[in-house]
Amino acid sequence: MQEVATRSGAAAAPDAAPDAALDAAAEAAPVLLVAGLTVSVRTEAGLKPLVENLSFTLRRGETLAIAGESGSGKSMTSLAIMGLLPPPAVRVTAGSIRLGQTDLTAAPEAQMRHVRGDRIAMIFQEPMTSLNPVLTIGTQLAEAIRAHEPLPRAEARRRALAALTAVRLSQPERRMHQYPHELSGGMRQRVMIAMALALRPEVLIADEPTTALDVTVQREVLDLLRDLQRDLGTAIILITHDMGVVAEMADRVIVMKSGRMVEQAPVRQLFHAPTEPYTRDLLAAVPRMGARAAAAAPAPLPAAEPVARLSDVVVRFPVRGGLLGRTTLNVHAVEHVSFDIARGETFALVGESGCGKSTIARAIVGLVPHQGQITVGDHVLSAHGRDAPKALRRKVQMVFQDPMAALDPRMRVGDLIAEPLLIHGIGTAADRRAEAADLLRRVGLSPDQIDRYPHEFSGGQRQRICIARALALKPDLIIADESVSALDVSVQARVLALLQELQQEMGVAYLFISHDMAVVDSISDRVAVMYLGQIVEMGSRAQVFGDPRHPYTQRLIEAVPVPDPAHQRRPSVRMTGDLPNPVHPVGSGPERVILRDVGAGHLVAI
Amino acid sequence: MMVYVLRRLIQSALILLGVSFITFVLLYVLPADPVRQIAGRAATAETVENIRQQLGLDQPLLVQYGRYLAALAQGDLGRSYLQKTEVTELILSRLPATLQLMAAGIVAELILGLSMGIAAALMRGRLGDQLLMMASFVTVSAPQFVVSLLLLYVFAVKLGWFPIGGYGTAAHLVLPAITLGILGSGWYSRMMRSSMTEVLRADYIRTARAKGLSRARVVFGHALPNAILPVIAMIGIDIGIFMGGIVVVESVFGWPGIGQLAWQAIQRVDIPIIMGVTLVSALAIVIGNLLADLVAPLIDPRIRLR
Amino acid sequence: MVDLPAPAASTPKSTLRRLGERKLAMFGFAMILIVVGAAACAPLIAPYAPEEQLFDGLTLEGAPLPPDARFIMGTDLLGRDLFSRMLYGAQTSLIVGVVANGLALFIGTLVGLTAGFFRGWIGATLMRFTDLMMAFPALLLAICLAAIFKPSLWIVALVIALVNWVQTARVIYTETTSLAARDFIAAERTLGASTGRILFRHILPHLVPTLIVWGTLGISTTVLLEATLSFLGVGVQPPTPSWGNIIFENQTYFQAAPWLVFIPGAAIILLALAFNLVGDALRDVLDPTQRGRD
Amino acid sequence: QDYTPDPNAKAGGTITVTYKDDVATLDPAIGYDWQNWSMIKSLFDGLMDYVPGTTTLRPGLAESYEISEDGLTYTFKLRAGVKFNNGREMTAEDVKYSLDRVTNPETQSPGAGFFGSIAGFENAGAGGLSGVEVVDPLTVKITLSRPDATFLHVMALNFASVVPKEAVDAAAGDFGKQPVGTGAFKLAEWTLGQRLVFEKNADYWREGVPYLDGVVFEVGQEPVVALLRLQNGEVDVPGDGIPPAKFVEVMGDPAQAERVVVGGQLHTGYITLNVTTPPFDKVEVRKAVNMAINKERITQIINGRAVPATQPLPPSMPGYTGDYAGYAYDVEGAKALLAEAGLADGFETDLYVMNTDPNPRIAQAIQQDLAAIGITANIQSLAQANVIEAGGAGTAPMVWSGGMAWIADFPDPSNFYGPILGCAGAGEGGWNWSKFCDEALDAMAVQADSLSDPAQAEARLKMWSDVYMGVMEQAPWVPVFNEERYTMKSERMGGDDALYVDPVSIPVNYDYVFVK
Ligand SMILES: Nc1ncnc2c1ncn2[C@@H]1O[C@H](COP(=O)(O)OP(=O)(O)OP(=O)(O)O)[C@@H](O)[C@H]1O
Ligand SMILES: Nc1ncnc2c1ncn2[C@@H]1O[C@H](COP(=O)(O)OP(=O)(O)OP(=O)(O)O)[C@@H](O)[C@H]1O
Ligand SMILES: [Mg+2]
Ligand SMILES: [Mg+2]
Repeated sequence: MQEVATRSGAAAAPDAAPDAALDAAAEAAPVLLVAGLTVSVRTEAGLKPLVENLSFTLRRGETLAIAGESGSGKSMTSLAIMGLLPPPAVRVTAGSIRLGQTDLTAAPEAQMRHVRGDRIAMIFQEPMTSLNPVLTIGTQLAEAIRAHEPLPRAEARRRALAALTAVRLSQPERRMHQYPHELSGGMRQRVMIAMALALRPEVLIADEPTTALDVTVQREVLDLLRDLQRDLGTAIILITHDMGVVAEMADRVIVMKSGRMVEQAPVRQLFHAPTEPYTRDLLAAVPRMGARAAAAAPAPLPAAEPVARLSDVVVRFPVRGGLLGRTTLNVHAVEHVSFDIARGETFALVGESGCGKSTIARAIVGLVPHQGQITVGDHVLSAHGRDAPKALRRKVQMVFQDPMAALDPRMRVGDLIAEPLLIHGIGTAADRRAEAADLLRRVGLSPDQIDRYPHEFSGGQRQRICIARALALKPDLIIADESVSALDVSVQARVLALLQELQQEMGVAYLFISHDMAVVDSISDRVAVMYLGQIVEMGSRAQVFGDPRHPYTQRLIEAVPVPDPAHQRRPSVRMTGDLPNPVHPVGSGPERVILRDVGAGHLVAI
Repeated sequence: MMVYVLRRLIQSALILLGVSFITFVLLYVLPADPVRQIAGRAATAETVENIRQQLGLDQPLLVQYGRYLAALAQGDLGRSYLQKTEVTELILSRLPATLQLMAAGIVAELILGLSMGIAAALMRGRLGDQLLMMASFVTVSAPQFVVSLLLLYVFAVKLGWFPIGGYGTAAHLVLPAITLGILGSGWYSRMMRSSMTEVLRADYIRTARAKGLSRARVVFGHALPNAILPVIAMIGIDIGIFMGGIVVVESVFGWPGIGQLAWQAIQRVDIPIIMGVTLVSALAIVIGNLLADLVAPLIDPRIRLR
Repeated sequence: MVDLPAPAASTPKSTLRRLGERKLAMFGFAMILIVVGAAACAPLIAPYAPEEQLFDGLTLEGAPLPPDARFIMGTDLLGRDLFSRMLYGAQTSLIVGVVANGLALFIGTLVGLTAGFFRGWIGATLMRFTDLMMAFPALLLAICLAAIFKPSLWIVALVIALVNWVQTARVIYTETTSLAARDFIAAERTLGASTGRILFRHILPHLVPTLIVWGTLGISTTVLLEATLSFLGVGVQPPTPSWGNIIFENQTYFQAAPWLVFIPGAAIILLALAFNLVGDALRDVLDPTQRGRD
Repeated sequence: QDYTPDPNAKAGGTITVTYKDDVATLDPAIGYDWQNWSMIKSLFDGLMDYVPGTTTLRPGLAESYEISEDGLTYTFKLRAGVKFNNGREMTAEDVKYSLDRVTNPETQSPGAGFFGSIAGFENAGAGGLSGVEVVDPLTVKITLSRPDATFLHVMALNFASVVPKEAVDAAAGDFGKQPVGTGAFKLAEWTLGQRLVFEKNADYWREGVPYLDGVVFEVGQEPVVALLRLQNGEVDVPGDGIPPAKFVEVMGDPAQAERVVVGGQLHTGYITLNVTTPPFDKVEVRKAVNMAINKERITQIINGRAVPATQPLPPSMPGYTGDYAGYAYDVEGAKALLAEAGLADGFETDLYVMNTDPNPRIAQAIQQDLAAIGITANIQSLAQANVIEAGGAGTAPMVWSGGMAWIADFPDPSNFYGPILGCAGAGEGGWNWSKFCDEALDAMAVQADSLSDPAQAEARLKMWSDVYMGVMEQAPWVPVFNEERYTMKSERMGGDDALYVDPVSIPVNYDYVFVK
């Protein structure tokens, strides 16, 4: 089911406040006043400030964006406002946070409890883990309402349902009884917004509300936030590192770096005339769609022997059931996918979450069993996965989606990087250590960090460690699965540059997996767009981005936020339906799409 | 769900079969002759042989086991050698008492262990936490007999709050159940502390606090259901350990349960009773595990039964 | 060439040093040393032979003597010096608590690890076997095993290990299955790491905290299980003392002669606690992600 | 007649007795532990009986009896009008049925062997005993195959109790749970594992008894707890006695000590020395062991609850040799004897013992005594069944008998010989754990038991005394001590002290005690 509404349409929430009554005086009155805020952590070496001397005001109905690189203290600021700084090490050491007449830094816990949710609500960075997995959506919404208003349970649930309807979640009655794991990330984020909506707070803090989401879903969530603000006059603090989101949403922007405010300005001014060099760097690092379009000619299809060739690859995950544990259903993760990756090229896979991108990657390194044929170099992979020969392992390396999860937290990075050499019996211990140090230097890290542990690095640094590790064996193909998605723009730019540099130097080919269209646009030679396990469009970067033919490709490109506040977005179509489902009973499956060449190797599904 | 239970029951039956076989073999090679005990001190060699034949104990091991299984299939656990009574009757007459005590004991264990664990997690790193963890060690290391007798002495004899042992009313149940609870609480409190500590760091706890919920609601409504999962799996494991404690507690409190029956039977090599009790306790463990597995998805909807 | 810091070989020292900075851990370590020392030097320290029934160690009515200047821990029901028995008993209890418990931990880890990592039929078989063992009353198994072999300290230790591994196996199994599904294990696979390497270099270190919890709690339970077995006549035979069997021999006398029960009881608790303090500290020190936190 | 009832005795009241172990059975043909022994005595009667509190025989269900000249035929005249609990009158048929039943191998009676002197015992089975004849409804004639001086005692054993056939048949194998007898009490309630309630038999054929309205047996009670309950006034008699852990406390408190009745009992605790395995095949070694044991010290360890023993028979047993001093405690002498046997350096051996307190402690005392003369005895402290197995199989060089020790079935010297010292018990699996078998002594024992004429009683006892002296000469045992009975009772319990240490009814004679 799809419910369609235009962005400018009057689909107001049932509890909509009179937006017409917003008078200028009220708009000018600050609801939140932060002055000289300093948040410090107690360490062995004494107090260390995480946020220093931060001051800003927030007015009614205004959206204030806080941007800045990872670790610059954005989340700490918001947690300080909520009074939820992680005890006992981190606390507010100076400054004040005034909400109306109350100083939140001095308020006792009991009073804070009434402020939280009721007057200030927060949407957290991680939609996947921010809802309690063992309580139903309905319960979690209703209890939030009942915590601030003495309503009977049934009434609270009615209000919760209304809030779910207001965020345009499909089948809201059913959602009330569902658990978080039964909902997709985007749906969960809507639930979080519904919670804020139901509580009608004066201030809403949204900490990276869309980072983990697909572009299309991100679009939806941003629209919702805007509706909410318009209808209720809520003041929003929007924390993000995505300059595209900032440009679209914010009235004013604060740029932070290492706990300090670097620049504060209205959004247009910031984008057009940034005063600080740091801000300029930040803006320069933002990948822009089409920025490279003119620069590069359509890449000639390399005639060289491909490093990897997939023909008609199918991956299904059986779902077992019944008394004998027979397979009753299959998850059709990858369906009839064929493509080649040529030596030295960057081949990108794009598509929404769950469309099967990672599964393809895993099939190529032999982590999942597949049907069809995968050829790496001149070696055909055995269909049941796992026992690929060591020699093959040297040819293909993978950089996993989540760098923290992909590194054994109990090993030193030097050992981690040297491990592939050790496994393949290359060199002596000293050689390997020297090689590891060299690789660290190559990826832009200092060799004296060789004896540190993964958790002692930032996310971007960890991703570089993973890349160094993948490089150790000098493979022909590196699979980079969402390798830059979790990084902030500046780091992202650095990692992308590194990848390109290495490619030029070593002639390695990349299978680059991402849902971020702008990034893909800036790095790839060829692109394949996946939808529900199948490729729906494939061609050179210029073909796919310059002349998208498939409606799905068009929608993906359309949804990308443009980092320019002047940009006017066309009213887009809102989708609220369930995620398309790749699960089918045994024997049946999705309809197979057929690709047609529309010219110069540009394949499109019909 | 039904299919799952059915499959698990079939598995359980196989486990029970295995248990019965191992027990049978072990008892067979045990250096003690039950016939001697039956025949008495004045018996002649012929009498002994006669009795051996009557009981079928002269047959090869596998024949004996086959007979046992055949009878078992009809719900017949055989007759006690020394008491000359149906083992089924002996066990059934004592089972309710043991089940009662077990249920109450596990509840007491959970209440004590969980509250200690939660309290320790909330006070993590502080003195109270350390004292509670010390207490958990004391309960794990304390000799069961001494603890039972000490509690009986203080609360029944000296203070007169409870009857001095015996069975029947709820008042009789309190003290033995608390004793079992104290003895078993250490394991639970340690597990609860670590799982609670972990859960309290989770994002959704921060969300719950951000909603302005009360501390009690956050701890008991949000953290507890998540933290309790590993503990539930522990209950399944624990029932086996629990059986050991029950023997001692039953004997000190004069609780007419299976434990005492088993103890006597072991001392006297009354094989049919030992077999019967072993099977019943294995059944209890298997069912306990099954229940634990069935309860888990009720608490955590992400867990699917497979 | 870049200047490399000295290779990580210096880490054991720094591990020890970090351990040394923790007062509680040092306290626990000292206690363990004292117990080990007492056990090792028992013949030198003990004022009497452990089995010597002193003529004046009992009252005329045959009651044991409470602690005094001569018998600093009192005497037992046969007029033996409890202090001497505690010293010698430390030998037995250490062997049972450390060796038997360690062996149980080892078997449990091996089974749980193998079953959790190699799902398939190996895993299924091992886990069904574990289920079977779990359903089997442990005490009965211990009694039968010990009765079949001739009781001796090492047999008892072995029997305890054969009975006690089950719970560990279960817990380790669950953890291993979840670890095996983690990305960094998949990453190791793509590097071509051998199974042994994945198991021992990457999975095992993550099981250390669990092993420490079960290992330290296991100390008291195995020491007490040894006593139960002795009591049933299938354990260490009298007059060999162990802390557990001193308690069991005398437990009905806990009112008439409390020192006979509470002194060995306290010793067991302290031993377990000492190992736990060291274990906890070791876990924190070994876990790099815990560093700097508290 | 032979017992003067207590003039203060009052009828009425119910008492509570506790036991640790559950009662196994109340079938008189099967019950053979000291726990159900006295219960069965109160539920059933045999032809013969004992004067309460003594070891003197008196007629029971038999009004009178006659013994033929040759001592081979016993004719019992039954009392008229004795009724079973089920209301039916008891007849001579019931007597025959009961004896047939107990000797039938199908019954698996552990006491069948006692009836070995009745003619036709060897062929006993479904057909019954040929030696037992019903003369008329109130007369039974029993023919023996050999003279048996102990026969009247045998007829007083629980195994000889008279039971009604229809009740046994009706119970279909569960007679032990649904007993019907002619006794002073009948079973009113039995909740397995919890309690048994005996209720007064109002129709009891003995006038005036029992005094009590009922007896409640609570089972599953730890002795220490039972004593606490006694001190709290909830229990009248702790059936397992005063636990060792509480003994000093109780005896040290005059108020409690006053309620403890002390008496002898027909018990001997001994060490068996396996005469078939070296080095115990040498009599010097056995004597040396006898001399090495410090019996005084062992009695001290069990808080003086026994007297040192000199010979197999306990002092209160007829036939006890009063002027025999036994082997004196003499370490040097023992060493000398060992040296004489060529074992001056001692040797290593195993001492088996049952694992319940105080037996392992006693074994350790023995161990220390043996160590003093150079013998290293390794203790094997095992469950009862395992010790019995090792003793019977002859694999145990030494066994301490405590916990499984001989308490006489009836007060006659012969009862300490056959199964435990005679050749009959020396075979594989027999209870003669020292495997001692002396044909000459066996012959003498048979001869003594054939002196069934009451006139020859004196000569018979002398002969038994000689048998036991002969045994001591060869020293297959070390008699260590004779245990005393210490029965504790509540304040309200009345009746002669002797009833509380009744030699055949442990812990008390329920038929004659009363509530004050
Ligand atoms: N519990 C903590 N104890 C000590 N330091 C912490 C803690 N949590 C975060 N920090 C540190 O505080 C700093 C600011 O963190 P914060 O989470 O506010 O960053 P951020 O700007 O939100 O980054 P991101 O974009 O990655 O979310 C970081 O350097 C981080 O290492
Ligand atoms: N081991 C598995 N068992 C069952 N289903 C699986 C398994 N792994 C993946 N799937 C399913 O296969 C589908 C494709 O998953 P995949 O991880 O390849 O998606 P993706 O495109 O990488 O998504 P994302 O962008 O979120 O990483 C999803 O529906 C997923 O739920
Ligand atoms: Mg953040
Ligand atoms: Mg993926």
